[in-house]
Amino acid sequence: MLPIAASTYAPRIDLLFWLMVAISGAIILLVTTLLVWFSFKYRRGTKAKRGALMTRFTREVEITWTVATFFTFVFLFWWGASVLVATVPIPRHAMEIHVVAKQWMWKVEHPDGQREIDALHLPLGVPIKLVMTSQDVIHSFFVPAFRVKQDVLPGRYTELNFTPDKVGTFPLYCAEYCGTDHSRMTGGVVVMTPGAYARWSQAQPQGDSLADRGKRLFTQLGCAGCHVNSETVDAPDLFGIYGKPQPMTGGGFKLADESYLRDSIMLPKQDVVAGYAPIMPSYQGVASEEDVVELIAYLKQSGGSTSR
Amino acid sequence: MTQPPAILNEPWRTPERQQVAMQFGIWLFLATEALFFGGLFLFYAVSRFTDSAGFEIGAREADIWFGTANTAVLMTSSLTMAIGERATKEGLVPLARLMVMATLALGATFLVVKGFEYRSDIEKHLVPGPAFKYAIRGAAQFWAFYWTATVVHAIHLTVGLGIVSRLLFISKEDLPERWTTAIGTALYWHLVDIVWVILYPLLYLVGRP
Amino acid sequence: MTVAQPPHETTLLGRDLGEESYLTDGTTLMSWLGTTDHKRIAILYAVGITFFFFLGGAAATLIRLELISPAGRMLTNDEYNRTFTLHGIIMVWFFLVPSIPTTMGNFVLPMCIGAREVAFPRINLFSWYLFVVGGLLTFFALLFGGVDTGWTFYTPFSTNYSNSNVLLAAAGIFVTGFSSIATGINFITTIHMLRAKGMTWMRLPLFAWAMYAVSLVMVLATPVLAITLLLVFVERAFGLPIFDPRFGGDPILFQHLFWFYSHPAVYIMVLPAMGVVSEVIACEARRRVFGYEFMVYAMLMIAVVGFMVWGHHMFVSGESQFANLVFSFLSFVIAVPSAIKVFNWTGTLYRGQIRFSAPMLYALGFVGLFTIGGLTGLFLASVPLDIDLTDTYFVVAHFHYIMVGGSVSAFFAGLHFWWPKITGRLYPERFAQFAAITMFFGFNFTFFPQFILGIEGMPRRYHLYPQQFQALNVTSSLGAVVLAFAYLFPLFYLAWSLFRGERAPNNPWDATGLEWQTRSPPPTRNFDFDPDVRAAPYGYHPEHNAPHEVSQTHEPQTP
Amino acid sequence: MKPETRRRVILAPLATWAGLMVLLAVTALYAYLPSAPIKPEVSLAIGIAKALLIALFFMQLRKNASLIRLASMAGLVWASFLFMLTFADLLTR
Repeated sequence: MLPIAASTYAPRIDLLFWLMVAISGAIILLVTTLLVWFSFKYRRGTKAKRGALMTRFTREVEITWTVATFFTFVFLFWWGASVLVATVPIPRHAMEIHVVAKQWMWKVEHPDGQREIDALHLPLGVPIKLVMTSQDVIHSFFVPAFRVKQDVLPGRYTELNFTPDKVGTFPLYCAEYCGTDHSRMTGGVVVMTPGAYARWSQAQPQGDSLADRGKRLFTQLGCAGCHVNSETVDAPDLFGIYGKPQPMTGGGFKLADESYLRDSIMLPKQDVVAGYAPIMPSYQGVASEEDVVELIAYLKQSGGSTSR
Repeated sequence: MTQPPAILNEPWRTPERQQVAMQFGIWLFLATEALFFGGLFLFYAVSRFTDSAGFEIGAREADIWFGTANTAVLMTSSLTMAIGERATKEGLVPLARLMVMATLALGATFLVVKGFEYRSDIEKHLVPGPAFKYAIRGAAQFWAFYWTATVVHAIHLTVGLGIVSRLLFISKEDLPERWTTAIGTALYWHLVDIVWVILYPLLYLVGRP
Repeated sequence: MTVAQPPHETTLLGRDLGEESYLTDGTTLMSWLGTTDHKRIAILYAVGITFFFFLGGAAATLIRLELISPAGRMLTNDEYNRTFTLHGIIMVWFFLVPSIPTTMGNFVLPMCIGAREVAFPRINLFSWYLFVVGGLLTFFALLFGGVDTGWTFYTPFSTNYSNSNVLLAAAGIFVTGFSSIATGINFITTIHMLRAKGMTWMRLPLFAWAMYAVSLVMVLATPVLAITLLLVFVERAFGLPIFDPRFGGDPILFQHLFWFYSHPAVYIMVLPAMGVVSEVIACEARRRVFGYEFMVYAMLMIAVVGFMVWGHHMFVSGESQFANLVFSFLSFVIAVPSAIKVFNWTGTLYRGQIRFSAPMLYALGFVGLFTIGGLTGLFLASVPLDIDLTDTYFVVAHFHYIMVGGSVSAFFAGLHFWWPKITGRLYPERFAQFAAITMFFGFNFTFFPQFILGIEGMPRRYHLYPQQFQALNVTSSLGAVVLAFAYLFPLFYLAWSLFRGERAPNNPWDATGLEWQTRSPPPTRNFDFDPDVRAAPYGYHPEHNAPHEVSQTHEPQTP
Repeated sequence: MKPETRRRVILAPLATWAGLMVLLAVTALYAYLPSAPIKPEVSLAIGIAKALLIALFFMQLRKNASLIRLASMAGLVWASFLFMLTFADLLTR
């Protein structure tokens, strides 16, 4: 019944699923047999033994099944929570793939430049970290075979971590209603052996990598004008800021992760670095989501300062 | 303390039960209003929490003088309503009618002052949208809350004026008998005042000076 | 069915009754549209929700027909989206939320606690007009092109990207919400202030307790729906950036506000059903309810804890993992009172004298289906399983098991149980039993395949689906045909019974409730005597064959 | 008018009103003190104090049946569920 388990923690989820089926089945069986048996045994006109039950007896029965149900459910909660907690820590060397959801298609960008629409090629056994955002409404990246689902929100990055461990093509759906062609926003996730994946990525049109495209955009959109040792404008140097906390005007620090860099590009007057004036123009509508993804890839890789 | 006689509605046998039931019903309605405005204040708390710097920049634009004046006007109208309600219960009809008229006048003053404040806000381009003064997210959120909350409150106040003016249409003779209606009207008016009293610090005292 | 009185000649609705009843107390249109009699308002509501039930049912039929073929050739994708939205909005706000409280609640609650009228009769009528105005607004919204956002109105789709009548539908639901609040306030005040002499809190029948719990939830949850719809209205109409991510708004804040109402709303739908089922099972099994106090505390706990569990709708929406765990734990905790109630209903059957009348069949159907619905809810309360199963047909099957298998079965149980009291006529028992059994099997036939579809990964709200899911979808659509028949059939024989049904005695079921101690149909002032309650409810005595006059107004005989 | 009724009808509400006006002045001034600590919390606390004054004295919650006092708190208790659990999500996102 369940689709094939194609990610490392799918078996754990299937185990929890069958445990829940077993416990629910037992309770349903218990209730239905009692219903049918009592209905049959105590139907009107039969000579079965009746008479009132002592209130002490009914109270004890009540308390036992209340406590029994409570502990069963808390046990199920604990088991589910432990499976969840096992999936939270992200393996450090995960392969980061950017996914941009747009009304009714999935646009995927691999770190070394390959671009795909409604398809995602993955090497077997490599932990994957999908960094996803949406250009318009809420979508949801759902691959039943990996047992993963994560809503993709506009204006924010959401992450999805899994490790495929079976070769094959698995269906990809959009699970959050997103408009007219919500049911057409599907695709395929192709898991290949590392060799096949390497051959596939070579065969892709040799577009330059995300970082290279980011470098070109860095000058094209005028970022270099201020951020690279300009005499006229006082702008923070972006060399190697990714992953380091930045001092904010008005005190406090903010970690310069993808979300912070994205917000600073789209709405710069938001969190201004200490000691600088909020003069940077907003790139909302100028830079698309893909451009922002490329700029951030560039900032992460080369640190954004060509002069040094 | 013997209650003055009151008009008995259908299912009730004694005025005391009817009056307690009516107040209980109105207080339940006020609980729904607390949740209604609770949802609105949740929006305020979330947007202030996510972007407090920008929020304060937007909030400084709110005019403190209009706000304080309006708060004073509304609290005074609460006073006149309270006196009017107590006077109706004591049977002091002229004082009661005077106080009800004073409450209506103060309520109208609040709306007029609000109108002037809206006009100056619009002139200062404080309506979130294409012509909005700031590009900062927090500021747009503050002013989205400002317009929604104050307009919803103004609607509640206008409905309150309608309910309070109903007391004036009761003839002088049977006004004392309708003291339960007066209590209900006063409860609603005091709620409108409480909502504004909570709104005042949220709108006007953020990030001063 | 004990036939107490010889059948009179058949004329319209009680005119030939000889004695006056609330039906003969004024027959002009104005006497109905201007009535403040809680019984007549109940019938006005019954007309309204029957219309909306079959309107929503028509949309459901369209959806099932559409899903027969994977390519879905009957409707375009936009029409399909508007059809399932219509089905959602109409069924949730215009049938399930008002169904039992406004019809049976309005009719039976005052009588079963011995009151002459609800606390605020005029507000009761005003709530019906709010329901009608809200219904018309939403009906016009759906007529002039419908809404394509789903009944959940998720932003930013509903505010910026949908070009359908979201504003009109939001206004309609906003108005109907106040009808729900007014009914809630009315019931709470009635139960607190208008109980008959001797009717202490622990002597209240469980139906009255259910109305009290559901009124608490209606009064305290609906205002948050009102503010949420108002914020969507303001953002869509005036462009104020409340939930707009481009200006820092948070779509997840909308989901928090929406589900803070919408999860308690599912308890608004199921709590009255629990009250009806407790009454019917106790009466038809001739047994005291097993653990009366536990049933009361379970209902109140569901009403209160129901407000703290809404996050399980948002496990994958980008909520923090900590919040996921908190909501998951609270969702498991609230499953306990529901489990207790199921065990207590089963316990009530023990040592009873069970008769399988139509209401009893519906009630036993409710217990079975509600158990399955509740337990599949446990799957969705556990975070890792919810990540796999949410937004698939597993969720669709889960909530249909509770809302349709549970609430609608209980609605039919109550409708048949109180039909003699409301109309003074007896419905044809054989037909009703057949309808109940057909509904049970038709329902399972329709919705059990959807559990398997969900496990296999078929997402919700899909107009086209892969070929592998077709077999189960066709099965489900076939089941829907049987279910549709099971819902339409009562419409005919109940209508027939209005004119041709036998005259109903005062207490056809020999039930102990106060409402059965007065005439059926009851006089406008409910009782010809002042009820003086001396016993707890459900004083049934299976040993000495249930003496005819078993009522709360009699001294409790030795059990 | 007897002094007793004068006290109950006019003077008691007047005293409450005076209290409200004083609190209004305090909260407005406090907001403008240049280096005053925790301004948002204090201004909100004074706002709640004013609301309590109105509820207890103008709306006579103190002299009312306990049923009514319970009803008046129900709305706030339920609203606290909404705030606490929404911020449980927001603070740990």
